[in-house]
Amino acid sequence: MPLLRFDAVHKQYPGGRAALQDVSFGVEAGEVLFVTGHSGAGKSTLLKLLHLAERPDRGAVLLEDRNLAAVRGRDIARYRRRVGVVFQDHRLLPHWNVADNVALPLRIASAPEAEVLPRVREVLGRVGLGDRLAALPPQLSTGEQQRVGIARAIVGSPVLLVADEPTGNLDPQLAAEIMGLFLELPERGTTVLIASHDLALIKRTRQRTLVLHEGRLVDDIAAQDLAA
Amino acid sequence: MPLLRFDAVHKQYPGGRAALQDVSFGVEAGEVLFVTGHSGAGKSTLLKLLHLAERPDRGAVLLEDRNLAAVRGRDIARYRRRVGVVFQDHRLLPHWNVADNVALPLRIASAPEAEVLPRVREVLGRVGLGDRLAALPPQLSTGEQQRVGIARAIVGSPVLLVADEPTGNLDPQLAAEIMGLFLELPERGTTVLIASHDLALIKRTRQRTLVLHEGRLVDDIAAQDLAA
Amino acid sequence: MSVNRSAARREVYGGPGVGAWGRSHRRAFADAVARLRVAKLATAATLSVFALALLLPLLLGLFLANALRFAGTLDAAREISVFLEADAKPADARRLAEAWRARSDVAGVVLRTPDEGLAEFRQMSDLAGALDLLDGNPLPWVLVVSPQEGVANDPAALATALQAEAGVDSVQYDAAWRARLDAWLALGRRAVGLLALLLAAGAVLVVGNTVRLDLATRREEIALLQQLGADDADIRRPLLHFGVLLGALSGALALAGVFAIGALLRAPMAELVATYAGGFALAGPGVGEAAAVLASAAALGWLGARVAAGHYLRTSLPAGS
Amino acid sequence: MSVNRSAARREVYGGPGVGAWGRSHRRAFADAVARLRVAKLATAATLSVFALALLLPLLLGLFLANALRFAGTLDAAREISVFLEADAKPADARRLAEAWRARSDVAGVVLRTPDEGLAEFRQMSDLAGALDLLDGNPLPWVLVVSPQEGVANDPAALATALQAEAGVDSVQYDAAWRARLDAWLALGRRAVGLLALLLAAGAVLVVGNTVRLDLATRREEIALLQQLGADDADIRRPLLHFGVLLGALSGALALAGVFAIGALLRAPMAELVATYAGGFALAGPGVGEAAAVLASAAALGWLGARVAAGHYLRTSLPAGS
Ligand SMILES: Nc1ncnc2c1ncn2[C@@H]1O[C@H](COP(=O)(O)OP(=O)(O)OP(=O)(O)O)[C@@H](O)[C@H]1O
Ligand SMILES: Nc1ncnc2c1ncn2[C@@H]1O[C@H](COP(=O)(O)OP(=O)(O)OP(=O)(O)O)[C@@H](O)[C@H]1O
Ligand SMILES: [Mg+2]
Ligand SMILES: [Mg+2]
Repeated sequence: MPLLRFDAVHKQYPGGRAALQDVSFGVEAGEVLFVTGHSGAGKSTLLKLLHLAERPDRGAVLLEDRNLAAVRGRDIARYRRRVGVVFQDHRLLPHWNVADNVALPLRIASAPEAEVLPRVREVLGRVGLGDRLAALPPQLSTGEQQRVGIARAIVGSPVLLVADEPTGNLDPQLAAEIMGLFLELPERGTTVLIASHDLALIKRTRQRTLVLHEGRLVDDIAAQDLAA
Repeated sequence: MPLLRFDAVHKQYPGGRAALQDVSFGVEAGEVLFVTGHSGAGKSTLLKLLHLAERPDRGAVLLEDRNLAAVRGRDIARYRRRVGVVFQDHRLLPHWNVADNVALPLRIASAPEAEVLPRVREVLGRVGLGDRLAALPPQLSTGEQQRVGIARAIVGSPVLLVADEPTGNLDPQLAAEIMGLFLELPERGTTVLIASHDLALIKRTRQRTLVLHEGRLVDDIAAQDLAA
Repeated sequence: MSVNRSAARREVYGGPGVGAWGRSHRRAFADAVARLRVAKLATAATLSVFALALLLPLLLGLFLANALRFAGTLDAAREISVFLEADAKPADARRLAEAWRARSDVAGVVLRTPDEGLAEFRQMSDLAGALDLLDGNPLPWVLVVSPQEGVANDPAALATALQAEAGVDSVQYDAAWRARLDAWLALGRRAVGLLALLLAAGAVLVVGNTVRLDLATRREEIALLQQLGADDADIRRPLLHFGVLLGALSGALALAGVFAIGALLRAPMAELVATYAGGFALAGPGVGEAAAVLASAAALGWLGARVAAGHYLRTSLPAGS
Repeated sequence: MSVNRSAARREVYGGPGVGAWGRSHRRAFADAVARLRVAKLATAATLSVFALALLLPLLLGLFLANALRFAGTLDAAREISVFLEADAKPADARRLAEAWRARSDVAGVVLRTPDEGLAEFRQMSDLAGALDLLDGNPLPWVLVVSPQEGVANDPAALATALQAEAGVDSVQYDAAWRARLDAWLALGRRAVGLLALLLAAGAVLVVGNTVRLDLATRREEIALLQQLGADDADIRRPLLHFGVLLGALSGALALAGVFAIGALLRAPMAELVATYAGGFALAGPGVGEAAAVLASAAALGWLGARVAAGHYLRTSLPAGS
């Protein structure tokens, strides 16, 4: 039984073309999966359905066999606490320092304060920003901000991590390091979906890859079929 | 005589490490120049000095032999109208549609209204968004937003274009198309500086490239020396 | 697997345990204080507007309370003056007073001798000088009767009844003056009611508007918190703390304003009191009233924050909710 | 090269030509209207607060104007009543009145016959019934003298001087009542001054605060415009249009409020007037005054926007400026 299933999902924005058309696939627990495609192909839309920033028009998205369409009202907040998100535009709070930004998901979940800082230190260390806890986001370079966003997404050990272009502002070497970090997450119980247009990176990382084209799932390449 | 000259430029943010240290180089009118380096190397800082979003601590930046340190007060606005900027974080006005966002520099310069729309249409067509004039930025994919930002930067035919990671959210094919667009700008009287971490793209584009490392200019590679 | 994983999560989150509630309130309060401190000027402006919205109804209320105390003297106009015949004896006058005090439609009777009448006359009117030209005291005994208040009692009927009694020469009851006073009081009451309504609406509007605009500047922050799993209560909590803090501080400011204005008015008030025989001191708010003002201001702040936050959460639901 | 290039640019920009100024103002006005229309609820709230800040001083001003008209009657208390001797002839009285009118410290003299005096007496006092007991009219001729206002003139000295004249029996000048009235007027004037000051401060604060918060929500937009080469005037222009629009609309709202409140007060006012012989109608603002209110509200909106925008531009200079 897959952890996550898309079942003939269709999404059309008001007044726009169809952003997703008849998309179906399944993801096993512990997988690391890429979603790729041209600009405007529907990658972000697909990920947004997973943290309930958007809803499908037709079809169903199921997590642990639960239809996300049934998650409504108060349950939305509870559901979102189980999903880590790396936003394509980072979305850090500019007046909060790096440590407080990363600690947000823990504090929203009312974690004991004593456990917050050590955990924040640890994940910031893992993205190479262990010495920038007190900096404010506007004082960081864009790549640094992106890494803070990654740290915030993984700090709460979510069941599912959805990352939208998490290496769009990183140089190839740093991108590879961050990918290494994502590849370790399944050991900690997190399944990972990454949207990326960086084909070179995808090829190097060698994981299963979905290819979107104008909202349609046109390819589903198994890890072993990716040319090195 | 170079159009642009950096003379032993040093920039340190309050409470931070030096973002730029002793950087000197010259750019001829009509060049297309890349600036590359790791995340946090100082690429954005270098470009910010050019549209006066930051000021150097020591050293001088000269455009057309005029020291930018002398541009103060009311002259700042006038100066900025001559420089096109692609921001690393796009910065579109979310409540204005695509056409109005792109028209901004023309309207700030009080261009006659009759000339605005045709010009806007033209540049949006050149970035592949000729059919999205009425869309609002939040209705665009990130790559589409980035292209709107590029259209806005070139609409006013600036003397100098500084573009910060203009292809960070674009797939390789689209990135190559946008680079082609940048390469045509010198013919229209615009000199171009592009910050990018995408080494593959830089190699393919084959233009002069500055390499920053922890704020220092460590390499200045002429176009012909770039391996294909 | 999912059992293991949620156990691991509970370790990190601490679960919705005993400490969670206190923790989230402590954090919300710290956040509210931080909001106030970050933008000192903005806070000052907001506080001033809020305090002003509180100050005006406070001043109005105090003015009213003082005016009503003062207006007590106006009740004299409701009295019925009964003039006895010129040859009436003191004993007759006392007997009549005694008898009338027992009537159910009479609240009280005051006896005035002809000498008292002349003295009062002299003080009241600028024509009194003319009385000096008269020989002796032509004034009769007067009984001043206060009618019992109440719908069932008609002072005009009482006046007629008294006129009919033996020994009574004439009765003076100024119906016109009384109607005039009632009209003034009705006008005053309606004007004050309108003003109070306006000011109450103003206070609510100011508080709501302030919180609404505070929310508008935090739109993105709130959207992000929601996307990271904050629920409505999480969003509301620091705002409510903020509203209460803002309200209490504004209330304190408004009280300070009331006392300052009281101090400024003391000089002309003292002048006024000096010319009044009775003496009349301006009454400020007491300790209990001050505490009530603070509490209501805090409550108003809470309410404004609650309403604005509620409206915000209802109208700007994060996409997909 | 640079010549060519700037020529090309002038083609695109049109240069700072004749049409540029009008264009930028038309755009700024359209932008201001758009601001109002985008957020209907926000606009309504802001307008209400602004209108309320205008309405209160307006009501206060009208109340004061009406009260002053009414208080004119109180001036009677400043008059000096001169009683002529009992045997004075009408010709004597007229001669004295003529002579006194010529004095520099006298503003006017009114002559009252003994009959008029009695009639007035009867109306004024609740002891007047006693006068019916008298035979004939014991009242003398009275000259009512209004002292000339001004620091140099002392009504008390005038009273003494008139007392010394031939044919004058006595002079009535109630110094205590006059002092009391002056004290009341001083108190009233000080209270009204304070309130007006508070309300003026309130109006300015509300406008400034509204524009300040509007600016805060547009912080990023403004920073971007600056980065794209907009100068301070470009940033300010739509805000000033916005302020004027907001002010004018609020002024209209406040005027509507004044007329509505006037309508509500008409009923008790009519009741009041019915009991008054003289008649007294509540005066509302006229067309000229309404226009003045609108203009000042627009000016206030402009000023608030100007101050807030100036403060904003001074304190949040884009990096590097
Ligand atoms: N406003 C600021 N205040 C303090 N430090 C800053 C500020 N802006 C940038 N920095 C620091 O200066 C260094 C250079 O930043 P810069 O943005 O120029 O890097 P970059 O080369 O553009 O990186 P990226 O590829 O991640 O965008 C970084 O270490 C960053 O943290
Ligand atoms: N809120 C919206 N309203 C209307 N259209 C939208 C909205 N969001 C996205 N779209 C459109 O849907 C299509 C898919 O968008 P999406 O953001 O999923 O693309 P993407 O694959 O993530 O692209 P990119 O690589 O540029 O980020 C695009 O054509 C976009 O313009
Ligand atoms: Mg996307
Ligand atoms: Mg950068």
